[in-house]
Amino acid sequence: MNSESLILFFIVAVVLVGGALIFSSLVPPKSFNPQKSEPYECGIPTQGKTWLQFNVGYYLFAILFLIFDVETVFLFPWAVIMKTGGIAAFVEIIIFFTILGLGLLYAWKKRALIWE
Amino acid sequence: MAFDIYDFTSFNQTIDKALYDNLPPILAMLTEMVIIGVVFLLFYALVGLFLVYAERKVCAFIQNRVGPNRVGPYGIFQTFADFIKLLMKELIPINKADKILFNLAPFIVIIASFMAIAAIPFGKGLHAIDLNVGIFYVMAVSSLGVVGILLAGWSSNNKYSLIGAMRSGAQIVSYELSVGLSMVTMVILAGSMQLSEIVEAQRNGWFIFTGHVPAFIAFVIFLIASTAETNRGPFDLAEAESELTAGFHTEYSGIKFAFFFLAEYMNMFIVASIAATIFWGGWMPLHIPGWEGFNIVMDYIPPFFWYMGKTLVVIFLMMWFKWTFPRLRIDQLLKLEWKYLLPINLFNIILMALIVLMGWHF
Amino acid sequence: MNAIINYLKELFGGIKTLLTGMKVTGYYFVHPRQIITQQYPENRKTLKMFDRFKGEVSMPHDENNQHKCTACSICEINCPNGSIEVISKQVEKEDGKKKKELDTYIYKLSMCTFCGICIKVCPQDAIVFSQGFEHAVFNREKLIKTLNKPGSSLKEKVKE
Amino acid sequence: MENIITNNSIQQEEYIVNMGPQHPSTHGVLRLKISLKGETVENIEPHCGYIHRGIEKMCERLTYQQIIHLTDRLDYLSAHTNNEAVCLLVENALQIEVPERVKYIRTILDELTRLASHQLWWCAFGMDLGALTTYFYGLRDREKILDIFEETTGARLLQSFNVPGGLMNDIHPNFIGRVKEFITYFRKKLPEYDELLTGNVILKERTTDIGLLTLEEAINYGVTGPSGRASGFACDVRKHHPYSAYDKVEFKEILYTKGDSFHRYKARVEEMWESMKILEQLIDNIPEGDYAVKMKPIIKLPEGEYYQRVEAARGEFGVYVLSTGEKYPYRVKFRSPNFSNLSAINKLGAGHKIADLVAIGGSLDLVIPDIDR
Amino acid sequence: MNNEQLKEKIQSIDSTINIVEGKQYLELNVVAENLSKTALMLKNNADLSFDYLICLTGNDLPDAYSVVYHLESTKHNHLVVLKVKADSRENPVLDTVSNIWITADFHEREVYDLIGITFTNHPDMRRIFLDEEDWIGYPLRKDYTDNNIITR
Repeated sequence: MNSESLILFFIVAVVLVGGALIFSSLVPPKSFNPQKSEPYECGIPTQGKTWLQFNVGYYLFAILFLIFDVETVFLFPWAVIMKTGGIAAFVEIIIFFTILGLGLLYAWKKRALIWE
Repeated sequence: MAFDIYDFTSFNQTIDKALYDNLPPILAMLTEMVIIGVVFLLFYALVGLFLVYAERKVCAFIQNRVGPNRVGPYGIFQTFADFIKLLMKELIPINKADKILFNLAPFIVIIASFMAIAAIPFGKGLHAIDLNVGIFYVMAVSSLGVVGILLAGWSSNNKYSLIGAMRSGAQIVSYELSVGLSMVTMVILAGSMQLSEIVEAQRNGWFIFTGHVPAFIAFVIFLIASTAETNRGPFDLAEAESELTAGFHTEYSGIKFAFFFLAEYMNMFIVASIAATIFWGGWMPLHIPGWEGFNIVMDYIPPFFWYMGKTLVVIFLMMWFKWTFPRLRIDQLLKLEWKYLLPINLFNIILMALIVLMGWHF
Repeated sequence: MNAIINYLKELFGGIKTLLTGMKVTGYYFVHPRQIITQQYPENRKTLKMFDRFKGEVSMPHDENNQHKCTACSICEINCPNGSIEVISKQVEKEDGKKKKELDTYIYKLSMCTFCGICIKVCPQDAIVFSQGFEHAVFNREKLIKTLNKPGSSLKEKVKE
Repeated sequence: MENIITNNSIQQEEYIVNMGPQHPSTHGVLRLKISLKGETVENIEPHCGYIHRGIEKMCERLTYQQIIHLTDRLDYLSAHTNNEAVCLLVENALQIEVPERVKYIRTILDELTRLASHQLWWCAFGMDLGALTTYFYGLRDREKILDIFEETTGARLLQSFNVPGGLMNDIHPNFIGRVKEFITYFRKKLPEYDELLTGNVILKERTTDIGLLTLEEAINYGVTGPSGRASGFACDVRKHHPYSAYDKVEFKEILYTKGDSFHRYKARVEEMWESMKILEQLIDNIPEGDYAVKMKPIIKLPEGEYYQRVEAARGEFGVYVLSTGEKYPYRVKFRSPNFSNLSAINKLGAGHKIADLVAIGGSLDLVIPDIDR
Repeated sequence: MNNEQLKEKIQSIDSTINIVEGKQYLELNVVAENLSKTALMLKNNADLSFDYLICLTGNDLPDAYSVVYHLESTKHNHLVVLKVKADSRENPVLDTVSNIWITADFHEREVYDLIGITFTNHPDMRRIFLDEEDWIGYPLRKDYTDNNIITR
């Protein structure tokens, strides 16, 4: 099989979930109760809106992730030819890593790696 | 070597040829697709059911319990019964939930895990698609699942779910890196991203043995990071049952919940099979240099069993983690990644590059 | 340099404690003999409760269908929850004397807290704790029990 | 979307999450109303009363013997200790000297209760932190104690074994042997607890420096029991106001000074060792004698006020009785340790993360019926 | 300090306090307006330093609503009982001690909930157990009636 057939897997997965959902929404018995479709909050009616501006401390981590994830993508092609690339590839990657390592060190020292 | 008798390449080609010879090309292709689809669907469902059962048994034994033992001998049909029960449960609509996203989320988690399975080599020639960037593809596709988790948490209109989803976002964003980098380490050693070639490269010994210390470190990091990526074990912050009741899938009922559950186990299977492929030689049998008789016996065990065996061992390790450790807190999770795993990983890659450069590996 | 040593120390120290934990759980995984689960409904036959187990209040009857309750209602007075109700009747004896005798001894299991005061205060030891513990019923009314059997009478010896 | 952009005040809006009454980490029906800022807890407001049964009111209509079975239902994990408090109060008020045998047996059962309670706390604490296996190990060992209880008292949890003037029954002939067996068994199992959880780096990280309570605060909040002693509050009633046979045994009062979650954890684990020491000292020396003194069927306390304190598993349990000389008390008040311990939760939890709040709640070891009464 | 020394000491500081030798402990009776002052004195005096409020009980006595404070000093290990009666029977009001011993915060809410004594200056005077909105009456008062109370 060639890579176009990935679409097949996509379709099978969609059919699997969709079929089960349709089955499950038609066949099982239903009962109605106004409390049932309340969002669960330990049995207490929700106070205030759920979708507020939510303060999560991972903004910095997302930025760091972007940097390092792009780096990982760069690393893959290098990793493939490392065996044949010889000393030149090694030296180049050392330089690359030094820069990145300094970046990480900078973030570390700047206390960006602490979740607030 | 002796295990080459179990080569499925010719078998596949025979079927392929037979179909195309006897049917018009379009029909042949369709038949082929249906066969593969059905086979994989069955495989997917069976692995899912088995893993759920295995998890329950493993945790039961660890906890001095018997585990499921009522439905069928040793309770082996328990998960079947549970599946039917979940299928027959009402899907409860949630007030003010974002209906489209709420229903989309289970699709995404299942699609992500199902598509990842496509590229996994279960034996020589026994894989659906042998991509030349296989390892990259699996990593990319399996990490799509987090989108489903984020959507599920966000769309539920539930505060616990939202917090769970936010945690999950931070978590996956971080651990994606470590998974990738430890894979890079092994790609250096293998010199290829094609999964079948990586396995072939381990013909003379599994990477975990031939790769010296860096391979071992990479394996440990991969194990930790992939446990985190699948939202399991000590890293199950997104569900964090004692904190967020059930986290991102609090509001999901019936079969929708079952899909999240299934996807979790399938993700576990996928990362375990990747670990088995790139560290433990995939379907390659265990060879101990010098023990010729032993090696020959090992060769006659079909590669599929080798493959599943290794995968299950890794899965067992992950279950063992889960049932031993307390959960980490979100900031500790990030600390572990950014202050321990990432620097060690970077260092490890250089070490591995050095070893490959000097030809120190076996 | 010190920082790096500390860093490594922390790392390996941490890993070591994790492995100790895994050792414990691993030990139990490979020792299925340590399993303590009781297969409850299956082991019903062999399941033996302790003699003193406070299952439910019961009134032992001997082979002549006789009990020891004189309907003095001390248990009823002492019960903190009002779960005992002693209904007595006046019976005319052969010698013409009227005597109080037990008519029905009602025990509301649903209200009992098993404090054991009734059994401790009973002057005749007419009631005891029996060892039945399967109290689940489909209807709450079934938990209101009559302890004296139909047609039972007072034991002769106690009468004196 | 428009709404979010234009409405600036939305940032000030509190993100309120209810933890409980139906929540895995509250060990009962306690409701904590938490204001969040991201993951950080800003303010905790406990709402109790979900199982308020009016026990104090009920006691006003019950005789002293009948009160005892209600005290079981306060802190059901230290049922025996609570029973004992009422009995001691009655005995002290009537100036009845109970036989030595009763004192010894009561003390042994006290310590077994404490062990059982701490075991359950240990497993629940592990579970709060996400280590689910601890739950089964703890329960497995607790089962042995419950069996001992069941054999002697007839009940596993709510024993009501004490009566004013002594005990319901004499101990079962197997009792001493079983307790000894348990001690040897548990001395082997307790180190496993340490291996699995105490030493674990994740637990240490999760609990160290979390929920700090200084000595002054502990006293001010009235946080007693192991939680208070972790802050250095020497509040062990067994040591400072000995009752029953506690003046005859040697034991350490576990005191730490730091007062964080980890030391509250540690204090309890160490107390288990101490409890076993006490058991070992007493179990071989139970004197012969009666198991109860004869009491009048109707107990009337002389007019006046009485207060009796005992050390339950979670702290100081007190009974206050105002008697008018009737057979019913005029007023009964139970000073439940958890009620005071709960009041410190805002102090402990504010500023930490949700996960820490769960750890703090676990380390305080709250039993909700005791709070609500 | 034993009870006698304690009595002398307290008497020497504030002679208005009526000290009674109780069954177990010294009982200090103070009038409602002196409560805050006395409580503060008991806590802050170096020789007394009653820093630990063990128990706070509200009582519905036949003549008045009263509150009983069991106080202990963790430094000197002595214990007294402080008693105070609310002036009014219709609208019992007392000063709070929650600014002196924080643990009184919850206990006073409990007393308010069950006996109905209002504490002034309390930071959060709401019911603690019963429903704020729809519970009528104060259950621990002697005249409280409810259909479910079993009377013998």
